[in-house]
Amino acid sequence: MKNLPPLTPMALIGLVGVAAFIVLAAFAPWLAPHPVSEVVGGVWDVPSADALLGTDNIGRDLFSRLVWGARVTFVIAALSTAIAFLIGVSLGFYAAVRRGWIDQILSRLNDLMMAIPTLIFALVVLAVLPKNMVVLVLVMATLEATRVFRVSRAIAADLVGLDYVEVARLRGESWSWIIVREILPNALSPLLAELGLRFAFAILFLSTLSFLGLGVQPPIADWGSLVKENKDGLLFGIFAALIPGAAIAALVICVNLVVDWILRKTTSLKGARRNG
Amino acid sequence: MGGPPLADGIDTEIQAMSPLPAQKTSGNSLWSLLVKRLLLGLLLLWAVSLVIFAGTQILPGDVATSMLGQQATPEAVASIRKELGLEQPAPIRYVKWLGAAVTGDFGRSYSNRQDIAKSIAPRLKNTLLLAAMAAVIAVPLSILLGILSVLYNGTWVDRTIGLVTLSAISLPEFFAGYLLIAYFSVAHFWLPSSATVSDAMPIGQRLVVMLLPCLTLVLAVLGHMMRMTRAALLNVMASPYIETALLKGLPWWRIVWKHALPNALSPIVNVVALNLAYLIVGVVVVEVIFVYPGMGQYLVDHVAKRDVPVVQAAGLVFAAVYILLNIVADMVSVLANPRLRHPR
Amino acid sequence: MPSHKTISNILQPTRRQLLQNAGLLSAALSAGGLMLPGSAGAQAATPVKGGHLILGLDTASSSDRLDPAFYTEAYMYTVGFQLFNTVLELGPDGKLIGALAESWEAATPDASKWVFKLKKGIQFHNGKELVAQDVVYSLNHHRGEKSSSGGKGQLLAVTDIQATDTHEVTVTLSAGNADFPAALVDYHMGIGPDGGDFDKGIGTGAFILEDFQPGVRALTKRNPNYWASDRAHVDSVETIAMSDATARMAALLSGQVHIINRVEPRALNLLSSRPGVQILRSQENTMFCFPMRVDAAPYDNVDLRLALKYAIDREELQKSLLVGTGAIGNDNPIASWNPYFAKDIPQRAYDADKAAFHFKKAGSPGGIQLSVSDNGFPGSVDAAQLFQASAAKAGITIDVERVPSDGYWDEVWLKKPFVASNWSVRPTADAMLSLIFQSEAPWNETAWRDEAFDKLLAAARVELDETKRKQIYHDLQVKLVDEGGELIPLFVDNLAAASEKVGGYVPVPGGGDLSGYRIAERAWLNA
Amino acid sequence: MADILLKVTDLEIKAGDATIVDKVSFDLQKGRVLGLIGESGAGKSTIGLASLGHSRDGLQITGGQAELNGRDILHLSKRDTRLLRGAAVTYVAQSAAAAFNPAHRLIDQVIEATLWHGLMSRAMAIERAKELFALLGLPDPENFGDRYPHQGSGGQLQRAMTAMALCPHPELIVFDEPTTALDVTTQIEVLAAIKQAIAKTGTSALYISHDLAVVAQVADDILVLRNGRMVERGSVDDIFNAPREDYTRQLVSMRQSEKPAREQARDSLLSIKGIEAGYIPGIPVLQDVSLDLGRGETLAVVGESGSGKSTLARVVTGLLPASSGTLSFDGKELANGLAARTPETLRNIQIVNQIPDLALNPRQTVEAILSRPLAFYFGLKGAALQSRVATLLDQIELPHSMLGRYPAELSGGQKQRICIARALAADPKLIICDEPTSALDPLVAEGILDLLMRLQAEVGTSYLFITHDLAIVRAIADTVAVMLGGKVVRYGRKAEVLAPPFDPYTEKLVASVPEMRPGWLDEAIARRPSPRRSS
Repeated sequence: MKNLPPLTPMALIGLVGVAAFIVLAAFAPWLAPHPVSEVVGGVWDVPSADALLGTDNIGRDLFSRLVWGARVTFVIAALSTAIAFLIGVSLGFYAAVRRGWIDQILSRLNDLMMAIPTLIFALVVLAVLPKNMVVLVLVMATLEATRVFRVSRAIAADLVGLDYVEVARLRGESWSWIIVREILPNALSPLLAELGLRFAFAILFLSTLSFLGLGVQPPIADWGSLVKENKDGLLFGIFAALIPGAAIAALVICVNLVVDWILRKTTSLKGARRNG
Repeated sequence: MGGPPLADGIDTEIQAMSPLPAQKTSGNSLWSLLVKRLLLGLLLLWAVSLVIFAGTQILPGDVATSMLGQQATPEAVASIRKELGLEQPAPIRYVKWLGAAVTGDFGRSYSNRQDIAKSIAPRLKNTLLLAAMAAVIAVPLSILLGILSVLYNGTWVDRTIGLVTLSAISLPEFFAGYLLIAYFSVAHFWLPSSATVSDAMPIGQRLVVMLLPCLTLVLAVLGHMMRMTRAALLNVMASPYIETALLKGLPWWRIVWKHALPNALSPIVNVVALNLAYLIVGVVVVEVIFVYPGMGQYLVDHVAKRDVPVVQAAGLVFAAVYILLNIVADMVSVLANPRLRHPR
Repeated sequence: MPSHKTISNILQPTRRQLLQNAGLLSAALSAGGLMLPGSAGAQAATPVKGGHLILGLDTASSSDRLDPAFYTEAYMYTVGFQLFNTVLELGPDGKLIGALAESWEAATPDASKWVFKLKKGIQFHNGKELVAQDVVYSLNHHRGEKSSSGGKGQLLAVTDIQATDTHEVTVTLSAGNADFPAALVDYHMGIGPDGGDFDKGIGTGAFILEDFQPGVRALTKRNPNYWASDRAHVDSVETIAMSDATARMAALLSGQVHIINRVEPRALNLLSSRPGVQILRSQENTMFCFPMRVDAAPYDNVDLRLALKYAIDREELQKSLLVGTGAIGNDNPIASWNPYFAKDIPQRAYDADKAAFHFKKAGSPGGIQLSVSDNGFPGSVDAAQLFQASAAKAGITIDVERVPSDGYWDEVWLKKPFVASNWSVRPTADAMLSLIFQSEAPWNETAWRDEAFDKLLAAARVELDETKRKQIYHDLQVKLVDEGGELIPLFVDNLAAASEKVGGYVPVPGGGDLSGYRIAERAWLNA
Repeated sequence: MADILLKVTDLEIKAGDATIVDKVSFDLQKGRVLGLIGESGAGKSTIGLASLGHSRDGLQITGGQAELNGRDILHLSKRDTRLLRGAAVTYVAQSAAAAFNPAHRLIDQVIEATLWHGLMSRAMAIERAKELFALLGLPDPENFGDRYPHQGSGGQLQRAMTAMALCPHPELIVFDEPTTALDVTTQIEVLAAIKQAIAKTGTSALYISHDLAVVAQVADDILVLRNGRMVERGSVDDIFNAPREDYTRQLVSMRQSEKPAREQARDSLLSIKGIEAGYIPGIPVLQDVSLDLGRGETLAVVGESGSGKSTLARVVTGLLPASSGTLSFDGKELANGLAARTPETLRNIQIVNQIPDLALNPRQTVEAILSRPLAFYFGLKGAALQSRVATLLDQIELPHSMLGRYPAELSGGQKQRICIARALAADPKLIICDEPTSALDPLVAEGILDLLMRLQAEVGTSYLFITHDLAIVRAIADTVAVMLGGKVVRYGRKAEVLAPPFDPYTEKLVASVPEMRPGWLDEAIARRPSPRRSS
């Protein structure tokens, strides 16, 4: 993607972290020494050659659980974020481009969605529908789509005013063409950043859902479930219990570092540059 | 839940958050503006009530049977359904429910026959109290940190603040909560791990008990607000009048404080509102971990029991809180904007 | 009746209520009672007066009510027994003892009419003296069409309750039942003043209600003129709702509460390793099981059932789920401490070959789906995963379906063919067997319908010759172990924990957790 | 010469390794005004700011000295720089509307520096401010300061900003294009005000502008800059009467071209009848506008901002449907509003916007930009497409090497040419030019105008030309409409419109256009009858 700011050390850390995560997720079958639910030792054994990070609350290899968990976490977070963007961006852009009553209706509907407490929404829906990944992803996507809509609408609204979009309209271009060719390419970098943030949020949200028991189904477990499984250990300062939570935090931090990098302002503190 | 929406430092979000979307038509006075917003809010609330009602209608499992359980003979079920007025068509029930709700009567809980308004009140009070406590700490702190990181933009101060706050939002809440417990309560007996407050409790003790959950919440919202403050300020710092101020020979702090902050208020206020709403609506996890008797736990209990009226009531209350906060935020940012305060 | 309560999960009242009743019913049947080994830390010591006792208990809900008719869980049992007394109680030895009643007897040879003589001078919290009419009123509270009391089932056989004297209550039954008195031990049978509102919490109990916030806390202070002089040692009791297991442990470890229930076996060693913590254990109090409905394919095939019984690694389950606590089950619903326990049946162990053998014999059917939620029994999800893994080694594919804890007892249990379930162990063989394996039993979770079995069971109930009786029970157990649909990998101790300052804990066999939920009036706080 | 206030020697300022200001030396005597003139990129603002010891982000002062009263101001401590700014040296920014803080009242901003530097008491400062308001001819000087920036007009704000600069009795004021953002009629007022104020207070000033005609009115001496280098320096008279450098000569000789007036109007291509239009219902921006544009001709619509000229353009394009009135184009009724128009109509009406940067999609290459209309309207592909694009480039005199470039890689003039080419690509009958040159440097602008004229001669396109600049009108128009407050106040063939007898507004307009000679302003002021209104 064009015009990204130069790489900073922080950004590098972030990129490496995210990359590592994706690699874990992608190559889980090859990286994980043990199957997800194989018991290899006692409860919360200390790290050993066989269990690199020690064992979990029922003696399964924590490292393997983490690796597999990375996969689940990634798939769900990525899918839900992707869907959220598909919905949010297209609607948001459409609203911004069409303006007028279409914009009003879409925006008010979005306000409505956002006014419904996330928690109640998740609880009710996840209680109503069978608990499987599809539902989970869809619920998360719906909730995130509202935020994406809001942001992408704002981004597009700025661009729509620009002359080159007007010129395209004057030419008689279709809405889809204007959105895809005139607006999207210029909205990429803020959208990319938003994507990162939404992804990070999805990870946290998923882990919360799992913590509430609304989340991922066994035998697989996302990182949130891992934290939940091992939470008792935290009280007794069990090393293994710290890892999943730390992993989530680290990942989210890395994503944010990347985002910050993408968003890095070139405008200065001392005033925008004007000609002269 | 799941942490407040992390959308840090995006101009676009700043704009997304700018008050009074579209209708920046000056000329209309503040009052008419306020009224307009309130009406809009009410409308929204009404729409929400519709959605919530509809949503709760599709909760699985028949209330009556799940109440009677194994003793659910058809007659018994029928009588219960009658008693609960379930035999009426949904629209009628909706109208009745809404009619009562506006008078503050949320009906009685299916599961324990108690007046919902009465049982919600103390829970809501607790939730608001905790939220307020967290806000009182988090809001000034985050804004202060935001200002600092702008003052020292690009220096190690800025970077440290950024990293710390970032780490704070990156910790899953429940994880952070348990860590705090493990350290402050179990490892050292400094602070109580559970926050079962009651009205009998002296205020001092109450605050102590609430400290850990409060701290957890602060961690959760601090980053978002700080980063938004910083972004908004930086945004403003790019405007010509900042250069003007600079060329007046004003010191940096005065420029940030007097010239940048007032113009960055609107996005800041809005992100604050967003996070306050989160503090009130999204704290169930914290309430569970710290055994805090707030709305969230109450709600979850009753969702589980298919206690439709309670879910509806709670949903409505939460939505109202959210909407109200947004209106307040809008009005504040209007007041912060001379264009709207002093129309030509 | 442990049922791990995650905050997203709903505990279904009905089933548990009735199971409790059944449990007590049978508890009473142990009129030849036997002392269960408990492992309480501080028993012997002499009681200390005074102090503020704080309990941190699971399973409270903001929809709880003080009316005993609606108790469904340990939390309210414990609160209820602070406020209310029952006519009779279960003693530490499992025998019936008089509480509000000083004596009771069958007034007719066929035991269809019972007379209860009440102690005199017992006062309600509101100062009113206890008379027969109060008992009549309180028991009728559970009777009749409209009553949705959990105690209803107990009194179905009752045709009439009369106050035959100021302190004498006479109960008439539709048919003779030697075990009727046990019904009055039930948690729901709390006695309140005539015409009173039970939700006010006014009883004769050891403690008087100060403050009750459903799902949050209950505060009670000592009843100065409590009738039982040897109980109620502490000045006040605070019962705090703590649904999160970790939060409970944290509260105990940080000294905020004196006693917590529902300790995760996995955390046991860590917990007990902490200074100042004692474990309160009620041994083999609960049975964890995977019932298969024998009327549904593929479970209608006895070889498949055997295959699965061999395919589960009980040691591993005990190790990982119970961390060595509790005992390994042998697909036999009778607990090892039960006198009628058939010791000679060889303990079944994990055997991939045997499993594979029987599986082939059964035609290696597919579609074995195990539906679990942590509501089935705590850790049942993990257990299912381990089961899945061990079975896989025997070439048996188990598809673990995690269903919502929410509505588990409504929509999954008794409906899906292969699920997770748990039972609080009844002190007598008859209770246990007739509860789950009688053809017509409402909770016949394995759809076990066998006339011969039913006949033998009935016979045993009236068989007075111990050896014959023992033989019958033996045969029944063998049948269940070899052919039954009940896969019973584990028997579980009910684990609670307390600060070492707490004294006075005694386990009550068949009475459930925490001294039969009367911990409040039994415990004292050592300085 | 008399004592020197500011002495700049070999000033060198770099952005990275690009040199923005290259060895510039000059000095400024007390009480005199030095005009810095040059087009964008000449480095004039940078020099101006350097004399406040300030360099914008990304720029470093890498060499030379700047001495104020013999004191080096480039290497002061942060603190001393602060003490200098806003006291001894003050600054008047280009767009006062942007340079005032919207959150504070004007008075507070005007006296802020003075108070901060402790130069006078608040009361005194306020008094002084009010005097200055009066001196600068601001309305109701007593209370003017109570207004917020958004409550003042551009001209008022620009004067208020001057007052702000004068308030602390500075020794040097840096004016950075103070009138560029203003309408001509306002500009003349502000210019006069500034000139008078400087004269009265005897302050010395650096006056930065791209418009020689303007600088000539205010400055005593002029320094001509180009690409960061000094081209020529001299007194105003020298520069005008004896310019030494070609570049200077070009600057001086600008704005002379004039399109020969055609006697007779051609048959009408676009006719506008009784158009009324606006953005908010009930508040018409255009009232009863009726105009006529002949084939192959240019209709210039002239007026200041807010006169509705751009709105008119939007109505013609269809972006803004008229609330009443009719448009007819090429003999046929022109549908009111974009949606209703046929592709053919859309093709025949093209637009060239004011700011090329906004008019070109930064994510598309020149080739993509030019190809799209060809593909869209004529379905051209492959070789045909390429050759057509090539010809377009030739027509706008850009090398084919531009094809692969992105707008960011082009200069302002080149961008505008691309916009023109894009319009041409549709082979339209009418091109609406909305101030196509006002964002460009004078010389570049001239180039664009010549191009437009040539194209009209070649392909006979008609122009609806929106502008605020009478000089441009002279250069390109056949017919002229003067607009004021949404109405056409004067309309006809160029010759008639621009010749007396004038209506008052047109007269004012004509009189306000700076002429390329010193002393014009004084005469213009002298000629004006009424005492100066606030603008």
